[in-house]
Amino acid sequence: MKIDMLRLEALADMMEQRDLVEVELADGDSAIMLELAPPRRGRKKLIDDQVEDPGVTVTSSRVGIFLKRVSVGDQVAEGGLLAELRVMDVKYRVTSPASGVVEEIFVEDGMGVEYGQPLLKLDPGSSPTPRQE
Amino acid sequence: MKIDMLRLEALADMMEQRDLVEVELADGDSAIMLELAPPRRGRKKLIDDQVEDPGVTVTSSRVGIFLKRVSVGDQVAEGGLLAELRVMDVKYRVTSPASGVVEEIFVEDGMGVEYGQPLLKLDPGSSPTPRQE
Amino acid sequence: MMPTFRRVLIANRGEIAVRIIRACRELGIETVAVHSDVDADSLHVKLADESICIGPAPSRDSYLNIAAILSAAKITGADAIHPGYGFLAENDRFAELVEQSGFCFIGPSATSIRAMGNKVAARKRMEEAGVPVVPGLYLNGQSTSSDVIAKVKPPLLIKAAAGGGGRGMRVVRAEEDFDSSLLAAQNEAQSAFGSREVYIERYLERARHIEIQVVADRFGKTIHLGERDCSTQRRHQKLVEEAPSPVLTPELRHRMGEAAIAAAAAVGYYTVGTIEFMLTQDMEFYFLEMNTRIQVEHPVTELVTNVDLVKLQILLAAGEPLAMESMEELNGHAIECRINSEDYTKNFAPQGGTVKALHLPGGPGIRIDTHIYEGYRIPTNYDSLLMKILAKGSNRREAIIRMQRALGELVIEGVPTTASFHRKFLDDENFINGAIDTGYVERWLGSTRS
Amino acid sequence: MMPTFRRVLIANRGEIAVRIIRACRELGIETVAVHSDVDADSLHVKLADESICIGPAPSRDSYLNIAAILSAAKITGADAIHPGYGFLAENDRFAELVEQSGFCFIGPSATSIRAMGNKVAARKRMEEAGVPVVPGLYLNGQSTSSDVIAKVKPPLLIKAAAGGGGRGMRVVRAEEDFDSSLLAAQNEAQSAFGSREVYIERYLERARHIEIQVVADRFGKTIHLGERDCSTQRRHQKLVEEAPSPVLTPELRHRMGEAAIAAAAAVGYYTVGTIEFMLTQDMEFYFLEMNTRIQVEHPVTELVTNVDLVKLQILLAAGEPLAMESMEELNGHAIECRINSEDYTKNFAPQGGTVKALHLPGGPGIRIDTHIYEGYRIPTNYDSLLMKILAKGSNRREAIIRMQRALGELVIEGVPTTASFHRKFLDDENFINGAIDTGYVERWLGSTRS
Repeated sequence: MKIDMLRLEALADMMEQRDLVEVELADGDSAIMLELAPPRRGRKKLIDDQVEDPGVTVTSSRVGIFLKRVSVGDQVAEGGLLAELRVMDVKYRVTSPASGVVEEIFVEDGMGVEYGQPLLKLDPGSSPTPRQE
Repeated sequence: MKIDMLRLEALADMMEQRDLVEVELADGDSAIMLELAPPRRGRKKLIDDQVEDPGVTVTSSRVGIFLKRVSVGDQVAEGGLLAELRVMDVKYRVTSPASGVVEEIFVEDGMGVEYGQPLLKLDPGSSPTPRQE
Repeated sequence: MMPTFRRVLIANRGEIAVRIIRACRELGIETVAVHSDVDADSLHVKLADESICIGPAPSRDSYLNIAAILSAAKITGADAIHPGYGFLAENDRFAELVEQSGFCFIGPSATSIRAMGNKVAARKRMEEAGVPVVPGLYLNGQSTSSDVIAKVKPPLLIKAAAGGGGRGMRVVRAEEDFDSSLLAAQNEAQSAFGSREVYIERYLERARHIEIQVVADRFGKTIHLGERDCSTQRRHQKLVEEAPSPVLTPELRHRMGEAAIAAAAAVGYYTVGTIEFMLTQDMEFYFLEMNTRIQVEHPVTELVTNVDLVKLQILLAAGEPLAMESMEELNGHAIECRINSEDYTKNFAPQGGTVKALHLPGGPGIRIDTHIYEGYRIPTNYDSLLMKILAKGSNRREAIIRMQRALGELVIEGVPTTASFHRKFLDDENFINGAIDTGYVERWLGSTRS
Repeated sequence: MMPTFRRVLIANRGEIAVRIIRACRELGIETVAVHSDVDADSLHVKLADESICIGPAPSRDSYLNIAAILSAAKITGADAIHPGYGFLAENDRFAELVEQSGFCFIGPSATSIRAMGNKVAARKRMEEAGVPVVPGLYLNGQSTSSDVIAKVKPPLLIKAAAGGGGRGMRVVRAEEDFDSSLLAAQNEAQSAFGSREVYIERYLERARHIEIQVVADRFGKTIHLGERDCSTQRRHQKLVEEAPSPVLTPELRHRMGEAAIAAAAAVGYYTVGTIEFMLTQDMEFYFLEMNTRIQVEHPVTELVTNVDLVKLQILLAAGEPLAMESMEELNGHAIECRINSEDYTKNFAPQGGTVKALHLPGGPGIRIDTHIYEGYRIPTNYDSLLMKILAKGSNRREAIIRMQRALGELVIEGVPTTASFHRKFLDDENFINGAIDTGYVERWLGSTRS
């Protein structure tokens, strides 16, 4: 077996930069596995990992029944009605924190939601897309 | 498989430098796996600390009363009497595993010792020094 | 056993939520845990069949949030709500809303809670029912000593009727001091609260706190399960509870038990509850108040009666008739220590922290009720109770020694606890001799400090 | 309490060593733990006041090493030695040497151990004392059926007198099969052991294992503390024990208790011991053997009698007179599950491993006796018992349900345990109905496998 130390060194460098703890490469009959010692794991600067999610997730501020008032693709204005939450006999409005387009709705209409549960996601920058339903 | 010791050495060096605990390489029918022993992991520059202790420590193979039969500085031959262990009414001989000089006695004469307890230390190479008592 | 509830929502947290889950599980009832967002990793959440987050950390937004709790019960399909102790357990409005929303409230009726919640009205009700209350009377601004001394003998206590916090309060030990003390108290009451009205009651010196466990069904049958002695307390916070009391005779137990039954029956009480009494040194007892819920120290009674009070509470709430009689012979002796995350050397100040290491005592006679585990982060928003250790022995001496042994085995690292207090206090000669009263811990702390 | 011993050496390991340390601590007695080198991190070593390593891992070099144990006792200044169970607990020579070396042996006299250790002699002794033994007789090579059938009625068992392991063994269910079976057994015995001698005894079909706890002082007073039913066993290894037995009447308990007292008294027994009986389906009981030591399942009796058997054993060994009477009314119901590091799906093969995660059940009615902790490495040199979980309820039904609840809470990660067996077996209808015998677990395993 030919050990290419330079390539192994490069691999180890990359592991450290990318914060990888284990690398396995297989190429036909060849295979390489490198594992980093536990104390070294996860001690890097994690800045690059924190990819900004441009979407705005609206979570529930109450325990209640989710009543959907928009659909995916709808354009909503800041302060516009997104949904209602029925808590016992009282309905509370869920309004939009920003203007944008409804990207995803996580909860089915009429289902119960807990405090802090993600309800839907808005794309604040995007322009309206055709309705998908 | 041809074992290239030089390359293995280089690999082991790299593992230590890079703090890798496991490396596996496979190439066709050949495969190499190197795993660093757990005590070595994450303990990088401890090499200098591991001063070789040339002394021979004699431990107790019984639970009993330690009866000293040599003193620090005494020259003993291999198989010579170092101490006796009194277990209830029976005395057992503790003999020297090597010839050398008694460097240190850890237990006071007449004290109880447990199984595995270090009793005394021999310097196998050294020549006798004047008695210290 | 008949089917009771299908699914119970537990409107509480901590060890009592775990206790209720255990009871439900043994009854074959599903459980729903509610929790605030900081309690997401709490043991009651892990043990329950379902869990639901009802709000942020502050109690008023979560565990005291009635709308959120009722809504959670509706969403999760619960048919009954157990309030535990503290939080909403003695809130009559909550009990009422629970029932109005179509759930069963696992506790007494809202009416019973209300009747016992108003302390002045409760006192009147108890007097009418023949339950001894501390002798006393209200005085208006014109009253003088002659009419008082006849009714309330010294030592007596003069309290501002409108007041609190010790303002306008005087202890009178000798008859001849009454007039001057009354005048001083009235003047102080006037300046502090704008009213000369004072209330006079007998001052109970070095009294014990003795409470009687009562159990009742919805059909008018009420029994008692003996007493718990909770005289080891500091500023009304109980630290050690035991049963039986070291000072009660069988005859006194019977009389106090009968009084407790009368007190509960007077307000149409059902499920489980506790009548708290003060017991004076000359063995007279007086109604203090009723706790219309399960109590922290209920396991003490469980150990000496072999009755599971929480299961019984659930079954009685569901309408089962009570099939047992009062128990006046208690089996052995049980002691409970409340292990709080408090530093007793710093005035019992509550402490937060993470449980870094935990070793629980075990073996003969030891029961542990806790919601903590290794790695548990103790939120600072709530009650500081971490664990209840109980020791049962064939007699009081064995129970105390066993508790000391268990406290010696206990390891909780990462946060100071009252176990340090208990280890010392249980060695105190007066505690061991049972010669204490509700003020004893304060005096003991003062003497050990100096 | 009078002073007993100053310092006790515990010649054992595991949960029973921890149990004995707890008893000593409650009696104010110092403890010395002995351990093999692989047990240096064991809990009994951590809990004891002093510890001493007595040898390498193999039992014969450490826990069975009499010289090392006596020497350890001498060095550490112990005045008594507790043998626990297993290892040297029923070794009469050890008991003798302990006493000859000037220590007190916490157990019966060497003579009592010896008398009960020889099973044939013990059988004779019991017959003389009027204790029922399984009807049977020895036959020499010439015997025939006529003299046998009169004394032992079928079903009967023919066993090679010199034998074991099932060789030369025949079950005879009908009288007419006796002659042919006898001949076959004698021939088989001849070829296997070189002797035609066989032993005939009544074959006890579907019998239960019922044992009586006896307690005696050094002054001739012997009492009993009721029974334990240990019918849930596999190849003579008990898996579940309970008290009271689901099948004993008060009258039968009394008769078995009296027989057990007679058996213990016949060998001049003192401290605590157990008389094991087989109980047939027609409620006849027969002496099986005596265990002259504390038993694994002793906590079952502790829970229903409120007596600490280990403390009592120590006090009786120290010469205290017995101050209690027999108990034939047991309080509630208790069940024990033995949690072993065994894979029950692989014929209960013992497994080593490290305890990676541990969560102990708790709350009402639960007692835990264990020596394991998170991070504990289980040595494979010894018994596989990791933990005893006990559940007490007001009745058998509650105790079983409570045990199921506790098994549901138990988490032991890193090693398979018999908890998987218990979770299933406690759901079995026949177990729940108490309709089992000592062969039931094997049949159940066979039926669940297929």
